Amino acid sequence: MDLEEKFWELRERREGAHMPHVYYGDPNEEFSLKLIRTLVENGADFIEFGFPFSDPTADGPTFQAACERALKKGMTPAKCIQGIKKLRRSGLEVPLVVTTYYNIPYVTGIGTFLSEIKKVGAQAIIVPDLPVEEADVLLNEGKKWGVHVIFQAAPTTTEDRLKKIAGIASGFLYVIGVEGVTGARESLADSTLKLVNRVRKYTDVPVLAGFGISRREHAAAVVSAGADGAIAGSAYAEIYEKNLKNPEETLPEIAQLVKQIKRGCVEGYRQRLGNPYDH
Amino acid sequence: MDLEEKFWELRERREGAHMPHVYYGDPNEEFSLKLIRTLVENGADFIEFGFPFSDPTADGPTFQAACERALKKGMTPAKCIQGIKKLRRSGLEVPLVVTTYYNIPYVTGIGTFLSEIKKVGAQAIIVPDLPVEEADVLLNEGKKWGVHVIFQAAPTTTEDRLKKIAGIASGFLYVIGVEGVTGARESLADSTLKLVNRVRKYTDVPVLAGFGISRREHAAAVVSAGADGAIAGSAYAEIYEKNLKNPEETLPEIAQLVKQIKRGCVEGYRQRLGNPYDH
Amino acid sequence: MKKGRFGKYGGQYVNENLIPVLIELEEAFERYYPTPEFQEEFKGLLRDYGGRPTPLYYAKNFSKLVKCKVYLKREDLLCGGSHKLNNALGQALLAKKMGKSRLITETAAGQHGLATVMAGNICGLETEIFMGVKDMERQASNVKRMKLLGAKVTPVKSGTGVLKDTVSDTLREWTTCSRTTYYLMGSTVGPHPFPEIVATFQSVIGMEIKEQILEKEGRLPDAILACGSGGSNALGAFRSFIDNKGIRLYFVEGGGESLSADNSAAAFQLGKPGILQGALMQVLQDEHGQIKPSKTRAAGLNYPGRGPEISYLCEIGRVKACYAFDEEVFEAVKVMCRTEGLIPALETAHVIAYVLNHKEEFDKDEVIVLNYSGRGDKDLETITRYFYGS
Amino acid sequence: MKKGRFGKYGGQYVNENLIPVLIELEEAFERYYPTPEFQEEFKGLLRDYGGRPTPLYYAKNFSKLVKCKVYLKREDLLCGGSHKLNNALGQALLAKKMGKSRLITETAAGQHGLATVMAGNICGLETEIFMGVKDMERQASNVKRMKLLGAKVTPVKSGTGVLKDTVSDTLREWTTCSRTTYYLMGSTVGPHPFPEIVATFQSVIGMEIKEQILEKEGRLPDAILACGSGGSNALGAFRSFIDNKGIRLYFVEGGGESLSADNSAAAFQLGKPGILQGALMQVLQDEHGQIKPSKTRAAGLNYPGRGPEISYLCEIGRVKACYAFDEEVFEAVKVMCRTEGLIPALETAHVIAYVLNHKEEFDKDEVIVLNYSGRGDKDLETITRYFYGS
Ligand SMILES: Cc1ncc(COP(=O)(O)O)c(C=O)c1O
Ligand SMILES: Cc1ncc(COP(=O)(O)O)c(C=O)c1O
Repeated sequence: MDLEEKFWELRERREGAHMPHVYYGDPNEEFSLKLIRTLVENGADFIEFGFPFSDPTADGPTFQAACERALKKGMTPAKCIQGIKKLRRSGLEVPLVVTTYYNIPYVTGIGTFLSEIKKVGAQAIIVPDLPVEEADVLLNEGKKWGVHVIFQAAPTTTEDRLKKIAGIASGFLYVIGVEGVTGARESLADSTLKLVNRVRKYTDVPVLAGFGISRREHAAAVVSAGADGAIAGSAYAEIYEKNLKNPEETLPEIAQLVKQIKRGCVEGYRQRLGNPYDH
Repeated sequence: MDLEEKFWELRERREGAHMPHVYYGDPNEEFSLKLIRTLVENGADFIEFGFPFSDPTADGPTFQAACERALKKGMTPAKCIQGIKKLRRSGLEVPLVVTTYYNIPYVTGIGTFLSEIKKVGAQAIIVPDLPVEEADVLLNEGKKWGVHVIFQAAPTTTEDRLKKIAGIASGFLYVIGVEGVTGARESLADSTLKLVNRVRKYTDVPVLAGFGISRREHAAAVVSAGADGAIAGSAYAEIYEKNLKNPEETLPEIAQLVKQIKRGCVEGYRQRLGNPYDH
Repeated sequence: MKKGRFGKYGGQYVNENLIPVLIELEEAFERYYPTPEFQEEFKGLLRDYGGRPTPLYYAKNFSKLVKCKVYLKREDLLCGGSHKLNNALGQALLAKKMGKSRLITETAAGQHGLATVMAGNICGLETEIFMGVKDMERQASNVKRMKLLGAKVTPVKSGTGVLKDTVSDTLREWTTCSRTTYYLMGSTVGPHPFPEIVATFQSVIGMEIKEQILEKEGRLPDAILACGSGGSNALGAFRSFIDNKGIRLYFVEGGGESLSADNSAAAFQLGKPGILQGALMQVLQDEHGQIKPSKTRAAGLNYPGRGPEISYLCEIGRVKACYAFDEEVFEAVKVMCRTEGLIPALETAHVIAYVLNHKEEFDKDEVIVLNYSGRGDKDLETITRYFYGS
Repeated sequence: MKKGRFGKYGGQYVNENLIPVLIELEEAFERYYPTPEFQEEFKGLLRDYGGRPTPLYYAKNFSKLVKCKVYLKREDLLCGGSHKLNNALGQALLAKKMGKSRLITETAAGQHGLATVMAGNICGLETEIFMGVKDMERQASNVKRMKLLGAKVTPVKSGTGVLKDTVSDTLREWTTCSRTTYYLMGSTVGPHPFPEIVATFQSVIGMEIKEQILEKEGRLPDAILACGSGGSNALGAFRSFIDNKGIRLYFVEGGGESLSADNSAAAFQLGKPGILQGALMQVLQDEHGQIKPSKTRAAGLNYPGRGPEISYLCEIGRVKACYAFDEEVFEAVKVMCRTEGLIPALETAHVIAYVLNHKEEFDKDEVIVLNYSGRGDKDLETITRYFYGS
């Protein structure tokens, strides 16, 4: 299923989208596969499928540790691609968005990398260390291979650049809610809400808000403020990393959380429909 | 007894002179008094009576330690003067030559210091850190109070300076046998013998050779080479410092050594009389 | 060449949060740096606080060994003990002009951290230094210095606790506070405009070499050699001479124990182009694109990346990429001690080792300049332990 | 004034063995020092090896505290980290001209020992350094440096194992080998001609101050301050200004813990004229003329004597004799760290402490120069232990 289709379906159902972010292979492949299935079965509409990288500069301590564990266990980009293939073979239908740092596709060759992830069934790519200014090659290859290139907007992004980012956004736009890196946070920064509104002025492309979302109310707040959905990642990793020997035991708790956050996305969407700022 | 008289007497007896050097108060006053008496009873013709100083730069490790011990026990110049007084009262007759570093008479006042040591019965003074160039005050006061100022000549002393030193020598001239500081040595440096001969060219004042003399043969050698006697100091201290708890127990051994060295002085003198270089 | 690019190298590979501050930084640098006020203040501080010009010393005794005329550019005499202050002072002044109230940076050998807190104190800016836990142990005396000078020193435990991890953490920290805080990059690495800014501030080294060698020899040198990882002291020394093709330039990186797997920091020998911490550059990495940790006894060379400009200059052959092994480096320390009475930093000793072990590359009529990037006080423990075991 | 005398102070109070070599030394100094060859070689080394001229730095932040204009004469930037090299290079060159093959000296803080082995290596002379066992512990890092540079470091156990005992032992050693060996005296102490030679070699400091302050301020300073024990850095700074009576000169000695018995090194406060180690000078001593050990946390100020020239200048009132206590000194270290990013040597911190605690002596229109004699790397352990307990 492509991204547009999914967003269409969600609009029909009057629901905000929820995209959990997972680093594949942490602490091992089988768990990641189970985790993704659990997330999807309990409400995830998209999966942000992270290829672990040795130096994830946009990630906080939780995801740094996740990458480190996965790499220590021998995770490679090729195995990640195999992982996507397995998920698709086992019938997973939600759109898959690959996230990785730029060096990973760079050493493989951008075109080759995109063609490979496309072939196994990914729909889009997020490269957190690739701003629009450096993205020509990725954009061209993305068009060629039919992979959406997802850009991010941040609280520090100036109006000029926001316009530019909005202008080339395809699939959806990733709104970084905070000045900071990934990681679950107690309270949702005001800046997320403001930024969602700022972005809305420039584009109709769906907007997903991420960074710091770990609770139902967070999701509800960003969606009601105008986002089309919410992204959460470290919040899930924080659950299973407490029981790395038997991470499967934490899947019920994770299922609970994804249900909650998805519920927040739905509530936020319904609130928004009664909201004069909604368009 | 004055120095001239003593040397006259020794010449009459056809003996080289022996002057032991002692730091007074090491390890305590009573021992020093006994030590001096022992030395004199067993052959010493003069006593070099050292006033301990905190920084004896011309002394080797043995005498440094001696000064340190004496000062730690509370030795002072005043007590040293009292010591001389005691020796004279108890009937000691040999000439006493005070040795001390220049700061000791300097802080008392040179004149006062000389008058005091003269009064208690010392005949001469050696100040090892006072070369002729700095000695005007000491010389004047020495004349005034009737205290001989003993100068030293060293292997490094140039011909010019040797002449000058010989010219103002009074009492006797102290020949430093080695390029170095006080301390017993195994073999007697050739340089002692050479220097004794060099000095002889310029003066008839008696010459005592010191530094490094610790055996009968040393004494015999320097006296036969032309010196009028030999000085030994650290060699004695090395004996009693091995038994600082009961230094008195070492007095017999010290008595033996002083006898030996005195015997060397006598032998050397008799050899010299048959020596063509003797004048 | 595109702005921020040296050939294909360079760029701005950072998360969106940092792009605006990088743009602000580039504008500020272009606005303030050329002004007479900035130049006067910067040069005044380099002179009166830093001790510039540093001497160009004809090392007669050492030259006899090498059998050509060797000059040492004495950056060890710069205040703080290495070339790092040139850059730290320049950027601290810039931070002040930009209205920032706080400096953050990372450090490995501690030399850059030290230079940063010195510059920060001069400019009245707070300083926080991120340092890998392993480096904090190895360079304990520099940690003491930084703390004494009032810096907050924050240990970095992630990864293997060395420079690479520390740069990542400093970038993360900067993401949270870039409005008030200036990241004072320590070498010619990181996203544009850092490589350009750092090289510009360091280029005073080469300008002085040119003037001094002309005065002493009446001609330019035949070769200039520098050690490096990011490349700041090397580019500082080389920049004035790059267009003068007759002058050979040598860049000596940390060979570590051997060139076999994971025992080296020789990225030009063992790495390939890749993106790390904001820039495309020559990087030690595995076949999947995961960055490999580097290894060398010289903390300041222990970085898997080579800055964009030096990556480019080596790629096109303008600069010769060389290396020296740890063992050779310690021997070189001893040689410099004995011949010239100078204890070099382990980093600096790489260039000394290279010259000693490649005498045949230098003709007896030649005049060569070693950029003597720092003194060895910080490495004293390591060096004496190597030679005397304690 | 008689040659070798400053008023009544000075002279040559050494055993006869040493007099000839002192005469030889005086002649050699008078013969070689004024020649253009010597001057060129000496000045060339000071410039290219040592890093002269050292800067005169207007310490803006520190000045705000003192409330007058304070310049620092940056001898800490001289190669080796203190003013000691000025003298060591000069005398090593002289030793070479005299045909000696070996240098011996004593050291307390290790700074002079370090400078001596550096100069020795440059001149191709062997070096042996005598150092008190206590000082070897306190200044362990400098011991490592000296050994690494190839010096033989001989522990001195006599007395209390500090500087005074070490000077005595070096004099004794010299007595045994003065024909081949040069005693490279470390300060303006000892028998003539050492005080004159050392002051002459150090006077480059004041000559530079004069030129630099005229360039910066268009006028001479109102006051110059220096720390000291023997007095070499102070005389080096003062000599160019002594005839200029309008310029106040301050000499700050080690106050130690307090001025009460045996807790201080303040010889001008507690001592009197006396003869120690070759010269008549101001000395800490008891009423019997026994020299007292001095006490201060600054190893380089821990000497009971004040050199003949500084003794004289203080006696006639041309120089004001001052002191600072250990506690004030550590606080001064911190102030200099925070205001100017510089860690001073504990010795140097005495002059900083004096200024901080006597602000009222300096008018707000005044320009004063502190001779910043050395950097604090050697004292890092002591300082951090003082502030952080470990
Ligand atoms: C003395 C010294 N030299 C060289 C370097 C390497 O840095 P760069 O490559 O930026 O010159 C360092 C880094 O800490 C250093 O301390
Ligand atoms: C940094 C520093 N300053 C001052 C001194 C004191 O010596 P002087 O009185 O000869 O200047 C020393 C001696 O070691 C020193 O190391």
